[in-house]
Amino acid sequence: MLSLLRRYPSFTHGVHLPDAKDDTCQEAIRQFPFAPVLVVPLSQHAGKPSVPTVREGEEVSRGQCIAAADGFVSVPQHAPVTGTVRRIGLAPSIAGAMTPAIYLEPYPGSSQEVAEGEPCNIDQSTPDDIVAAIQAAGIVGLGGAAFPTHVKLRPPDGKVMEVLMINGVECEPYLTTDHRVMLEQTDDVHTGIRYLLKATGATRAIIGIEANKLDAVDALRAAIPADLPVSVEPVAVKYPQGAEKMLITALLDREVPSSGLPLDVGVVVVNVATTAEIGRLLPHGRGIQERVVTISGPAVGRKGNYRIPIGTPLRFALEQVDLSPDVSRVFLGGPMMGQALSSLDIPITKGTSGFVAFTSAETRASPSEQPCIRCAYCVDACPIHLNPSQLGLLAMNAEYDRMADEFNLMDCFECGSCAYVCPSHIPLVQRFRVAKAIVRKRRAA
Amino acid sequence: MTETTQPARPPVWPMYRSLVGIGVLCAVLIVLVFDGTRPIIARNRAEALERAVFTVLPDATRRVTFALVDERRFEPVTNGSGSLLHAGFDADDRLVGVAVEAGGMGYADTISLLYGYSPAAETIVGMQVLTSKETPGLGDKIQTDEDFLANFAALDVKLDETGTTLRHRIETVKQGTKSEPWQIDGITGATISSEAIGDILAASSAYWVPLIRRRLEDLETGGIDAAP
Amino acid sequence: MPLPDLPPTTPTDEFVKGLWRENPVFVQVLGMCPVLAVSNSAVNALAMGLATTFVMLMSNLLVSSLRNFIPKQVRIASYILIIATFVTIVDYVIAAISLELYNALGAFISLIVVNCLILGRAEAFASKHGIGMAALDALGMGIGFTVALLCLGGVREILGSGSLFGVALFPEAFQPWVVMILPGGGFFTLAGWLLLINYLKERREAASVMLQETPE
Amino acid sequence: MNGESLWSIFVNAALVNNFVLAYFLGICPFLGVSAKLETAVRMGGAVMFVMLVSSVCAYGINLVLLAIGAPFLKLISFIVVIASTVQLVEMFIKKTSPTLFRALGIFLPLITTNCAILGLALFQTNKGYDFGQAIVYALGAGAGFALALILMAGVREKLELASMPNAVQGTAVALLVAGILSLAFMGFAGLGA
Amino acid sequence: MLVLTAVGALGGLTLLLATGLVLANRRLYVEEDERFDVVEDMLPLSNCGACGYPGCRAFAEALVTGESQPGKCTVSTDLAREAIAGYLGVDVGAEERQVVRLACAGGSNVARNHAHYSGHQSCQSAALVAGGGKGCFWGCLGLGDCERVCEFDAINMSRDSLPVVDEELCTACGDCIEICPKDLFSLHPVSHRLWVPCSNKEAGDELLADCEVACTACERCVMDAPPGLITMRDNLPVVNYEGPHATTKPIERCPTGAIIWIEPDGRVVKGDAAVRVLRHAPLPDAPT
Amino acid sequence: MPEPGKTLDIDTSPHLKSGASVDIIMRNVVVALLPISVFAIYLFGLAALVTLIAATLSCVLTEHLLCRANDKPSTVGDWSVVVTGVIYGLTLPPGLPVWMVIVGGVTGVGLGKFLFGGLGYNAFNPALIGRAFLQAAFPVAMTSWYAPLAADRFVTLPSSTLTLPFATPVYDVLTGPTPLAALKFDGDVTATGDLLLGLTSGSTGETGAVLILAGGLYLIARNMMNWRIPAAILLTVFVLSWIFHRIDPGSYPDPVFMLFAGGLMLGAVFMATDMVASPMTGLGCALYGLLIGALVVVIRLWGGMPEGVMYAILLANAFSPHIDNLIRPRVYGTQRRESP
Ligand SMILES: Cc1cc2nc3c(=O)[nH]c(=O)nc-3n(C[C@H](O)[C@H](O)[C@H](O)COP(=O)(O)O)c2cc1C
Ligand SMILES: Cc1cc2nc3c(=O)[nH]c(=O)nc-3n(C[C@H](O)[C@H](O)[C@H](O)COP(=O)(O)O)c2cc1C
Ligand SMILES: Cc1cc2nc3c(=O)[nH]c(=O)nc-3n(C[C@H](O)[C@H](O)[C@H](O)COP(=O)(O)O)c2cc1C
Ligand SMILES: Cc1cc2nc3c(=O)[nH]c(=O)nc-3n(C[C@H](O)[C@H](O)[C@H](O)CO)c2cc1C
Ligand code: SF4
Ligand code: SF4
Ligand code: SF4
Ligand code: SF4
Ligand code: FES
Repeated sequence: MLSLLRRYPSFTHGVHLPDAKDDTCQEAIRQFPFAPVLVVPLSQHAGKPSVPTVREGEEVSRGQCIAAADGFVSVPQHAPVTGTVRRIGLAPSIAGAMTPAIYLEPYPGSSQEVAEGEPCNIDQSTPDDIVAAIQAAGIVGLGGAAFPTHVKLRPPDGKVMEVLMINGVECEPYLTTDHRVMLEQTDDVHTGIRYLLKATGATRAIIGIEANKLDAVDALRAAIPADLPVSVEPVAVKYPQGAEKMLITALLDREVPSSGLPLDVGVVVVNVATTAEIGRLLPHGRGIQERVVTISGPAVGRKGNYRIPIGTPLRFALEQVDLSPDVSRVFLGGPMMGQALSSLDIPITKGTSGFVAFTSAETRASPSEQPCIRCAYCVDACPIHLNPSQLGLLAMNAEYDRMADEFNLMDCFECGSCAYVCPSHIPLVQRFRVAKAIVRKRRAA
Repeated sequence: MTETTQPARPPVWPMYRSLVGIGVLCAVLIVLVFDGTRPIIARNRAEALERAVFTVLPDATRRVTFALVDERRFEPVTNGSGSLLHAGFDADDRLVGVAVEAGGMGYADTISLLYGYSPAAETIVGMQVLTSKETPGLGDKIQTDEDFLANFAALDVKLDETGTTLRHRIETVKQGTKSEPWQIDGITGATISSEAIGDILAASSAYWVPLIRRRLEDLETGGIDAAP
Repeated sequence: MPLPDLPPTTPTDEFVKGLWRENPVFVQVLGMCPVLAVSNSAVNALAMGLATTFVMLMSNLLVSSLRNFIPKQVRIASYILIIATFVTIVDYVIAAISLELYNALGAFISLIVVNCLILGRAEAFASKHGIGMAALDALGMGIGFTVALLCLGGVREILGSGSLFGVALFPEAFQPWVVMILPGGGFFTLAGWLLLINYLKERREAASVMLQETPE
Repeated sequence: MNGESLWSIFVNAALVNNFVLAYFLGICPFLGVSAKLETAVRMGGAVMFVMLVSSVCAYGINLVLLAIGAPFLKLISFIVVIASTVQLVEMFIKKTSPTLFRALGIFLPLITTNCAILGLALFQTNKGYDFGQAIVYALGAGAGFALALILMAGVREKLELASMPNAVQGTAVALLVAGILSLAFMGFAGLGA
Repeated sequence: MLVLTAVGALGGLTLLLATGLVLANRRLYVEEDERFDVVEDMLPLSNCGACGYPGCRAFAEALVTGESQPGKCTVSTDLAREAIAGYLGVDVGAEERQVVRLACAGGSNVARNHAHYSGHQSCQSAALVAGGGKGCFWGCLGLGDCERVCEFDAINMSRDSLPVVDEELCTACGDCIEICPKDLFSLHPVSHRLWVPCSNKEAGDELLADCEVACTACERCVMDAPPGLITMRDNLPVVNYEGPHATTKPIERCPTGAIIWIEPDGRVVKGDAAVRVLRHAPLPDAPT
Repeated sequence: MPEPGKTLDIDTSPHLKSGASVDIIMRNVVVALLPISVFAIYLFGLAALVTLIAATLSCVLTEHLLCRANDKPSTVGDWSVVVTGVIYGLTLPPGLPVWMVIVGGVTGVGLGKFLFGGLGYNAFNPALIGRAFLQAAFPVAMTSWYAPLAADRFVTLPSSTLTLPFATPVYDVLTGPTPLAALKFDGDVTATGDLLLGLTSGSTGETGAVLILAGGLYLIARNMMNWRIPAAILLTVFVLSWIFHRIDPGSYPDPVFMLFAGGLMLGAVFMATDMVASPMTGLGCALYGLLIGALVVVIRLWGGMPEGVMYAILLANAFSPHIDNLIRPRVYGTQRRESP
């Protein structure tokens, strides 16, 4: 019995979730139409916003760079559509704020040919060339954090990248983006790995995939080019297996030090969709101007995976898939870590891996919070081995500094496992987010 | 602010003067009170002891306190320390028994008690608990329970042939199961306390009874000599 | 050190404060050991209270009259000497009055020496005030202490033995609550009194807030 | 004169007749210094130390007083000698080891004039312990005090995060916990026999 | 005889004790300024930190050493401040008293929500979920974290779920500034009476759909004010308090009352042109 | 698309919840306790029934009324107080005067739970506080045991049950000692067969060891109980008493007797496992169980009382904050930390 459960490598703790992926994992990726107006935010990534290089009224062609990177930790933006710059102004963001964006109006008659750029030839490029090309392509982590990928590939002096780890775990329920990409863009993935290996100097690559996607494992294994040091490893189905720390632990039995980076254990983790995008774009010198998005959930009529131009307003996207009039909650990302959206007017950005919409039928009145009964479910769930119960009590008493100093609050990566299992329905993660925000505020002060 | 500018070197004479002065004053006060109360307290103590001795030796009317000297011989004392015995005499100056203090661990804390031994009957003829911290209403039945106290009206402590050991060691049995004269009928609900009494008596009698029997004449004669 | 805005006090004030506002047991929570240890019956509580009051009164008087004679460096040592003297005296006097009472109170008579309350009064009050005030303070505190002890002793004796001052209150069949005479009962009873007092205070504060708010 | 075995003296002093929970000695520091675990641990150490010192002092004084025939000075000499010895020790520690002073020393003045310390001195004399027994008695009493203090501090730290009714907070809850601990310690009854 | 023994014994004991104390006092006398204790006793002992020191004791030491002035303690009464100053023989050094001001007026009666937040009822939590769902991203979420954090009861939520600061009770301790996830509080000397209770960085009349009292960045206040007093930054008027600023001129033509005058008694004066909202029912949520 | 004018709901992630909830857990505990309760009623008849009902009702009503008196919503809906009440009832001697049962229930829930802040904040097991209070207050009544399977147990109540409030109970039927008391005070060893079948006198719910284990296994299977605690307790008791029995079979009872006599099973399975008052980590729970087991053996073998499970658990409750302090899981990515 134990050996059955232990068949695939994993980490300790974590939770088992209903995965709800069947609705979309069989659906091939479909191309999306253009919305009447596309809104390209200048800040779709961690780091400095990019700077517009176009003026209002200017005509742009699809794939053209319309905003340049502002420094190293920043990426350029590319026009998702051939059309006119309607205006450059504020647009609502996922966080609820208004941030600067470029509004584009597509030409109805255009062929929407993607402009070809300067290809990055892998054999003639130095690692630095590849890093520059990745930045020029505007590539950020497509796994959700939207961290500029090229920054990760540049190790500080003295650090060696030994293993390139490709994250194809996709442990969030409902989402199947990475699954489809792995099935349909197998070669892009391997090409991307080739670029990344060269850029980082890593000696081998491991693709980690949850064991509920064995078809992707087979597909990727079958397509491994002979000269590429890649292995494809299935890992146990458990949340949050996809977090880079957990994946590294599962596959290499190494622990990323507290407040450290994967780099500290010689690893760089890149999401599989990011890798595929590198493999797809770099040979053509193109920039990222669309991405694969899962749209799923009980409130969605035509669930599936769609290749959607960046900047497509969510409202338009949802209209295309028959959103139920009874929709009550829409999340960006999966239901475990995804953000609830307050407005459907936000544009789809590079970090968007999926949308899940619930109707009011699933939105039963959230059960009222009760005191912690110290059942230790959360302790047994936390993949970081924190004590969420104690942290929750401290948070309730506003003892934020103690949380950080004595109970490793800052190591919490907000996976939500604790809140998921808590029988007292304590909003643990939410308290930790608040606490972390205040601790950061205090430490900055 | 006078204190803030205090010299680093405190005055010496006032310190001696006040401390020693107060010390002497206190000494005088204490001694006065001590001297005043001493006879009263001593009388109180003696009365209490007397009452206890006469309780455990019902026939006694007069008490003489003896001490064991050199582990061999009993000598009358007025206020000694060490192992003390109180011999009780009746109106005719005949020795009616010996009251012995004994102690040991009870349920809550040490129990100290006094018991009367009658050399003539070779039995214990009375027992009184002097101090105990046993639970009120429970363990303190060893002081209040009539049935329990009745055990000590005649508790067999006969010596065997050798004259150095008791024929039967005193023991406490479950309430209502006493069948032998050397047994104590225990108290249900205060088993521990009542067993403690039995153990204290057993240990003490095993030590004292042979001694007393051997040196009975010390007590009998000494008593008359020491009579005021 | 005279504080500039110390409110002026009256003799009545000094006397009354110990009874309620600064009650040593219920408010300051000082001198807890004898309070808990000898409050298992009302008689013991009363005797202890009176003994403590006496020691406090006498030591306050002596400290106050000697206050200009004792240098700061030997203050505490002198106070301890004085207090220990009066405690020794009380010890002998009680033994002379009644051996039974003396045995019941046990070591706690001697332990009055280290009752935090008495040293505290000598240090905080008697050493700074005249004889009259010091006496009133000691009396007030002492009576407050005694009353508090009686409150505890009363409850514990009534429940624990079914009597008050040794007089049986209930029919023969009454089942005593042994726990009340045990240490645990002491803690619980004191906690209960504190709870009651806190609760009443809270109620009064709530009521006064209501009064302030209603005119609006 | 007192024939109790050392083991039984220790167990009785530490558990069965715990100074705080059964004898009500040292309640003020018990309530005062048990809110934080760290201070409780250090205080516990300090108490054990002072108990040892005062046990030795009391043993010596008692011999002297018996020799000069002045038993009525017992109380006053105990308290004065113990208090001043501890104060000297405190000053000595302060001078020689600032670390130790910060860990334990600051509690010493708090403990010197405290029921538990004087109680220990009085009880050991009343029970007529010899020197070895007295030392073990002091160790047991100190260990029991420290144990009670530490248990109390743990519970109180836990309760600090609880949402108690206002009226309970502070001393009242400390007393409740002490009462419960005292009930629990009754389980040790009879162990020292 | 007994008396002699006793006097001898106790006399000897006290002699010894006195000698010990004398020696100890000589060897180990530590000069610590007694005024620390006295001044600490005179402080309110609320350890609020408004004086900039970690607790009242530290502040007392700073006062004694002349590092700080009694006036820095905002909690104390004037009487007590003067008493400390008198005791130490220094100047009160009173700074002008500071209070917190709230840069938002969008109560539930004038500002709309776009989405319904249903989680843990705290502004800080809500702010982390899509900004809290308020139409105006910058505006007050009205869940009262500031009211709860204020130890001095200086903040009360109005019936429109907007915090109201009682300037008398506010000690400028800064707790509300730290807690507010929208950074709406800031410290100001009480004499700053011209105030912009809005933080919306957008411009234009469309804003009014989300908040009827928003600053639309029409710049009338800039025009009406003496030159240099008000400038626009991020579509909001910024008052230059360095120069003279005691004028109600700028508020007169503000169409929404997004710039106001605060009377010494705390009463808010809006310009005649400002909309008067008499409604007290919350506005219904509305998506835009 | 959403109907016009409809707004979205927003809430924090995670947006999924496992089905667990406090009331479900507590209801399951009640279910696990049912077989024992039924067996107790079979053994002791009406006396057990009345005790259980009075215990449960007094606990539930106390909580309800206290919440009401303090203007809080009543918390009886989370069922935790029902668990407390039933367990409390199971620990009492059948035939305990009803008024005493009520006193203990009010104390347990009022003092042991409510004053500490209610569910989740009680540092000690409330049911045991009620029982410990009664044991200290009425030691005689709490150690008077009826023999099981009395012929008329389903038709008459023992005279003690309905004693007038505040009066001393009178026992008309002969009471018999529990196996542990029989051993400690009389040196009688109870037959192992009777022990295993539970046909002995004792607290209402402590005798049916097999049913207790079954209830525990049910909860463990449903992940509602930490199996380490009972396992550690029972193992410790078994090993320690086996060692002593080997050393001196004359004075120390055999390990099977130690496991099945007295309240050990009930305590180990249902009371030591009260999550509120026990440690949170696996290792912590093992240590906690070890402590309880060791205390039980020490008190039983050398203490003044025949039984020590209640005291052992209460003492271990007081230790559990320290266990949690000392034994913390090593946080991912940190060095093994020194205990503070
Ligand atoms: C300042 C900074 C520097 C970073 N440097 C690196 C890096 O050198 N190597 C790397 O793998 N990731 C780097 N990251 C990205 C993080 O490792 C990680 O990918 C990102 O925080 C999101 O991870 P998550 O989605 O697992 O939370 C960096 C992040 C920040 C904020
Ligand atoms: C709780 C948690 C779960 C995550 N799950 C996934 C996942 O399923 N798939 C994934 O690619 N990244 C996941 N991530 C992000 C990874 O940690 C890591 O940032 C990412 O794989 C880096 O690749 P990228 O920068 O290309 O996105 C997760 C992060 C966290 C904190
Ligand atoms: C609070 C309390 C106090 C007790 N006090 C005593 C006591 O003073 N003396 C005693 O022998 N047993 C005492 N016991 C122990 C029990 O009553 C014990 O079960 C009894 O001695 C043996 O019971 P049995 O004689 O009915 O078999 C006490 C128990 C408790 C809970
Ligand atoms: C496995 C388990 C055992 C429990 N045991 C007890 C118990 O012994 N005593 C008790 O009062 N409550 C018990 N409870 C219920 C609950 O935890 C208790 O009401 C809380 O201690 C009250 O805050 C138990 C609950 C569970 C899940
Ligand atoms: S949200 Fe934080 S505390 Fe909770 S399980 Fe995840 S990492 Fe642990
Ligand atoms: S899961 Fe919830 S109830 Fe259980 S210990 Fe954690 S916070 Fe407490
Ligand atoms: S001012 Fe800030 S903290 Fe106060 S209610 Fe508004 S958002 Fe919340
Ligand atoms: S617009 Fe201004 S006043 Fe209105 S809610 Fe936003 S910040 Fe507040
Ligand atoms: S009275 Fe004992 S310590 Fe205070």
